[in-house]
Amino acid sequence: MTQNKIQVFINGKKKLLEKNKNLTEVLKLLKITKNGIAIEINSAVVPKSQYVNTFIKDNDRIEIVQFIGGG
Amino acid sequence: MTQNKIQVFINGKKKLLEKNKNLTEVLKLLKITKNGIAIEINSAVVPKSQYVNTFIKDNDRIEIVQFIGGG
Amino acid sequence: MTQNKIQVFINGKKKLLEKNKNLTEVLKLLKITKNGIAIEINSAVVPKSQYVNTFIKDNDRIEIVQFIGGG
Amino acid sequence: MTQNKIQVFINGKKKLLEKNKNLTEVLKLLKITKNGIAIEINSAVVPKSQYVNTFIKDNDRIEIVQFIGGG
Amino acid sequence: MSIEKEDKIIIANKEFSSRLIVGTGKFPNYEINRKSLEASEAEIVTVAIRRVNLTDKNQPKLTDYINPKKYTFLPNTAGCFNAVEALRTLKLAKELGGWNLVKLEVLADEKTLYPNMIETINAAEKLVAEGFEVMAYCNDDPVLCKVLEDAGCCAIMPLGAPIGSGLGILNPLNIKLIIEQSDLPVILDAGLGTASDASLAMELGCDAVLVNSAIAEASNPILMAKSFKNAVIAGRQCFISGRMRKKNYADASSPMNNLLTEK
Amino acid sequence: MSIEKEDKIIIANKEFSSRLIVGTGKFPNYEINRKSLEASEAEIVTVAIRRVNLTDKNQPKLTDYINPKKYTFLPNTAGCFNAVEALRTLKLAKELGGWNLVKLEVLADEKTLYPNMIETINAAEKLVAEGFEVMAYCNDDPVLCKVLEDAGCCAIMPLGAPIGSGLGILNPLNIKLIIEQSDLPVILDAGLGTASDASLAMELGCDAVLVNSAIAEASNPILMAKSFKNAVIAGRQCFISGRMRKKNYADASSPMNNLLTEK
Amino acid sequence: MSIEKEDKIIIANKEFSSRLIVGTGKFPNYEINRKSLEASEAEIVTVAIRRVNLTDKNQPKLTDYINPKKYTFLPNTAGCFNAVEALRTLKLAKELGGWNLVKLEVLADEKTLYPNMIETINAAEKLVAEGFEVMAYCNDDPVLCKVLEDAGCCAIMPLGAPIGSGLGILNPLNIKLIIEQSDLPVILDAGLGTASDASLAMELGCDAVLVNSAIAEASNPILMAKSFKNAVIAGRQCFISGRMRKKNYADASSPMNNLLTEK
Amino acid sequence: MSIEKEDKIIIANKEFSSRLIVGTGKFPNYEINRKSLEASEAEIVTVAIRRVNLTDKNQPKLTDYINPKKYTFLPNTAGCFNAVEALRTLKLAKELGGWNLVKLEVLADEKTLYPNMIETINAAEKLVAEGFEVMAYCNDDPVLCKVLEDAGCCAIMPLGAPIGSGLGILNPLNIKLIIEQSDLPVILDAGLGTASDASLAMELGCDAVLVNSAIAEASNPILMAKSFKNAVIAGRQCFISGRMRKKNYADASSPMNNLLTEK
Repeated sequence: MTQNKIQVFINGKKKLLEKNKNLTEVLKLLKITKNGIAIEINSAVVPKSQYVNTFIKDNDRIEIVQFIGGG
Repeated sequence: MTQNKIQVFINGKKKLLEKNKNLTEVLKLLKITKNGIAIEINSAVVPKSQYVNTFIKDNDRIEIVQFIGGG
Repeated sequence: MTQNKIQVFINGKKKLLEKNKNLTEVLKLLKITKNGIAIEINSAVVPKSQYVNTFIKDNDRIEIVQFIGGG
Repeated sequence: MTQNKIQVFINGKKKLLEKNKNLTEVLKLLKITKNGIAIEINSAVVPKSQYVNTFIKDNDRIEIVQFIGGG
Repeated sequence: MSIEKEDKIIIANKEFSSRLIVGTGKFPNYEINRKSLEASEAEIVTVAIRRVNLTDKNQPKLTDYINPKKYTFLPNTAGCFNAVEALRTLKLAKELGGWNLVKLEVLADEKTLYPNMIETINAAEKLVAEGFEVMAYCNDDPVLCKVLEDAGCCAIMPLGAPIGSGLGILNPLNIKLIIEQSDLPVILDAGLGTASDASLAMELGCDAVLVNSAIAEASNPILMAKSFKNAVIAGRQCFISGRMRKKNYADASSPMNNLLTEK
Repeated sequence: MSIEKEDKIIIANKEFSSRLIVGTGKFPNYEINRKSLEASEAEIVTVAIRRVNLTDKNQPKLTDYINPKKYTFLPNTAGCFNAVEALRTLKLAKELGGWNLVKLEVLADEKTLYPNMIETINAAEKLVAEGFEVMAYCNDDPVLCKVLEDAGCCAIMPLGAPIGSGLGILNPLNIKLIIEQSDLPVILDAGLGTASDASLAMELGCDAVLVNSAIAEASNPILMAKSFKNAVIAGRQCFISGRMRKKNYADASSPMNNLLTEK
Repeated sequence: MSIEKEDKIIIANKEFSSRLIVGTGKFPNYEINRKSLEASEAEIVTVAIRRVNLTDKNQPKLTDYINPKKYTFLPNTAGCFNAVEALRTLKLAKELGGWNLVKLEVLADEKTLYPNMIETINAAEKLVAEGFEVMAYCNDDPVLCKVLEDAGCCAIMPLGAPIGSGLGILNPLNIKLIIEQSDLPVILDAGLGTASDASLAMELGCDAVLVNSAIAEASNPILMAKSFKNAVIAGRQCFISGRMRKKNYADASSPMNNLLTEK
Repeated sequence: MSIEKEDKIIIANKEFSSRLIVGTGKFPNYEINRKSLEASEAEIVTVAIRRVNLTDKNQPKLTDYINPKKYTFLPNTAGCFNAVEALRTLKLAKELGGWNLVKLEVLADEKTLYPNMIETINAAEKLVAEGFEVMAYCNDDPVLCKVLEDAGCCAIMPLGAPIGSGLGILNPLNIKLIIEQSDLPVILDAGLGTASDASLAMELGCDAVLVNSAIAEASNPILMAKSFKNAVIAGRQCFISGRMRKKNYADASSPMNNLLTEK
């Protein structure tokens, strides 16, 4: 894989990202707005307040979730 | 039984009455008001309008009924 | 219909027979043995003993029945 | 308690015994035959073969059981 | 615009909003009867015809508590064991209030209080001929219910269980068969004990239910009357809504995909 | 002064007027879901947590139709098969809306969707330790329900029948035993198919019921939601009113004396 | 000395050891019918009367497989929809085998195959007058069953469920009421689907049961015939033995004292 | 060649002809117990372990009436409320008769006598590790029954209803699910009250049933034992024969063609 790229898993799918991106940037990239979602990296929840300070590392497993209908 | 009396059954009970009484008089005697009741003599209904013209005969079976609670 | 024939109904089906046939002859004609059957003509049972004396008339309704499986 | 006696519990009931008695002697004392029973001392089963070598100590909890009707 | 508004029941060409008919027997007193009736929001009440008490005329009168102008009185023939008695009783009822709409009830015995269907059919024919609108209490045999329908009754009232037993609907299949075949309102009469019994009756497709003992014998008759009111509405709505299909295995309410844990 | 006004249910120190909890799965669409929810007059709704769809972001969002400010969201752990998954899921739910009140649901297999009670108990302890208010979906074994109660759950949610089966309450005796022993709200979860099923649950003494498939899969979900609303009220009122005693023989609703025909 | 030895059933003054009556319809063929009948150890079989097939006389004959000398043939009137047809049919049956003992069955419609009770009563009276011993297929209304009894029938045969439905006994209470009131043998006819259905019928107090479809339509009719034989014996023995009282709570089978763990 | 001959049940590699296991509790006396056991033709009996009565040694002994050489004794742990007690009890049982085959029964409380499944699983693992062949009394939760199976038990014994209640099988669906998933013999334990209950259990597919109270508490225990023997055979045969399909409408047993009355 090229020098300046990292590989991560977002909602189970493999993705290549630039190095040194924080969560806020990743969301912008994915065109996903902050509200109505929650994020977990490597099974640990990341509070919204920390998105900007949370930098994605190689092989991070990112989960972005929301509420849907359920019984 | 004395000359001027007749024997009738009112609601199954034996009663002695003066001769030549009509239903209106009998009701007065029994202290029963016309409304909320119906009367049958010898299994035939007597309309309220006919009470005054209906004279009780010896051995008449008179039934005086009303509505009560029922399922 | 021809002079010397009569029309009858056997088990609901129209049939032409010679005149003056008795039940025994009719059974022989139909190749049906006496045992295990019962016969009714015009809704009246005919005892086996009477087959030979029972002559079929025009328009007779003959029913020949047996036992079959039933609940 | 007197010098040469020990206190034990047999089927939950307090009993005084001579010192240095083995299980076989205790059973004789209780007039209980070996067959159809099993014995536990302090929650450990004692095989029949070991009754004679098993000496009762002070405060031993002895359970003598049998089969009875049960669902 | 709610279904209740429109979903009327029509009996003998009269339209009613409530599908709960209430009996007036067995209540602790007429005052509780009155309050329970109000709570039930029923429009039709069954009543019995009995001899006036000649010795004590000050006994409370049903009609002092329940106004025949406000409620449709449905005179019954409870206590009659043949057609002649039923006919006599209902002629008196007609004289009493000019009612044509009656509940025919010809009983066979006091142990079961089951209808004598032969006498009931017999009486129904006579009553219809005399111009009565006959709602007939009957057993749950679809065949004989059809005979009553053909005799000109205006409503079929099969029993769910013995009168006053509170056992519910003993044979739902028969009730269903009666409903399927019938062009008349089918009103479940007798045996209902709880709200769920009433709801089930309506879910089977009954047009209405008649309840008496279950309300009158409750510890709190007034609240129980509300309960039955709501149960009948619930059951009716359930019937109209079309229930889900039963399944013998589970079927997830939450999607089983897009899980966190999927690869 | 009606009973409904006062008869609140308290879950985790929060007071609710409605005893009907509605699931949000399986509806034809969120619009019908929203309307059905309004019709049900429920105050609590269960919701699931799932991955955002990254490829199609224009899919409708639950929260655009059902307002978390207006309804108490009850995040569930449907789809979780062990304590770890359940814990992860509910921590995300907490982050999503700051909810502490959650529905724990640890499933054993997809065929029955029955709870894995050992993992459920295990997860309940962890969640309680983390400060969650845990409403636990469970089987109908009174013994294990008691263990969940002792583990600090705030509500016991025994199943009536497999999730989405619509078979009703398969073992009413167990439900009754759970209610008798429990100091917590007992909420019948899973299996209800009709209004009478919901009514029966309440008559047994359940404090509330949770319904999803029966409403979502009805031909008319909105009307069915009303039906369940009324059924739950009816059943609750029936329970409080104290039902009549069942009898094996008849008991006349109309007096059998003072008959015309008496001598 | 076993109960079976002595516990005979008497119908029309004839004594039978077996309380299982078997129908002969619907079997794959007469050979399987014969073997099933032997396996069932029944002594009475129902048979139908039908037109001889004039076009194909080589069709197998029932009587070639099932010997009227060995089994008591019970001719039925299945397919008759009124008294006249029933009477005609049974007169032919009498001519066929000299039987007086007959099963009266006057049907109302093909959908339910329920009896037309009015025609059945009517026919029963005529048949009794003609010297027949009438076993009457009837509905489960105790009142009309009593009428049949008074009409001089020799056995009452109420249905458990629609003929051939295999639904079991839909209304056990009615069957119980019929048994309680009846001086005649009560034989459950129609609807039984499994061994436990037959056993339950006998436990309710029925004197015998009639089974056809449940045996004939089983994957293995011969073994199913054995099953019903044993089920009827089991149910009869259970009824005579006097069942334990039901309890709503547990009652230990093993003593709860003299435990190891007691102090 | 009859099915009974071949259709053996295998438990812990031992073959048995009878599918009825009988408990020895609650009988009026050991003599009636012995006779009932003979009548039942059972091969396995459950027995309890209790303290010898030191004050009255002349009490009758179970083993004087029921011969351990003739019957397979199945020692139970009734009265044990945790794994430790159960283990102690069964080690004594082993010493008593050298038995490895045991019935594990860890109870939760005296009111329901329901199993404490967590302790039961716990105890099962310990007992299996100690070389016991464990038949486990359990609730009817398929999930936990599977855990017991995985723990190495040799038979699963789900309850039908509370011990000694005679209520029958409260949740047939769960029993069916347990049977479908299980590679072990499934033996219905507890709650059966009548022959038809036992027959139903076998029809569901149970490999055997355990009965105690229903026989011991019958007015005539010996005859009731025969009844259950026959019921179990009937139910087993019914299961193997493959029952007819249920239908919601009638299906004539006698052909509806070739009628007299046809044109």
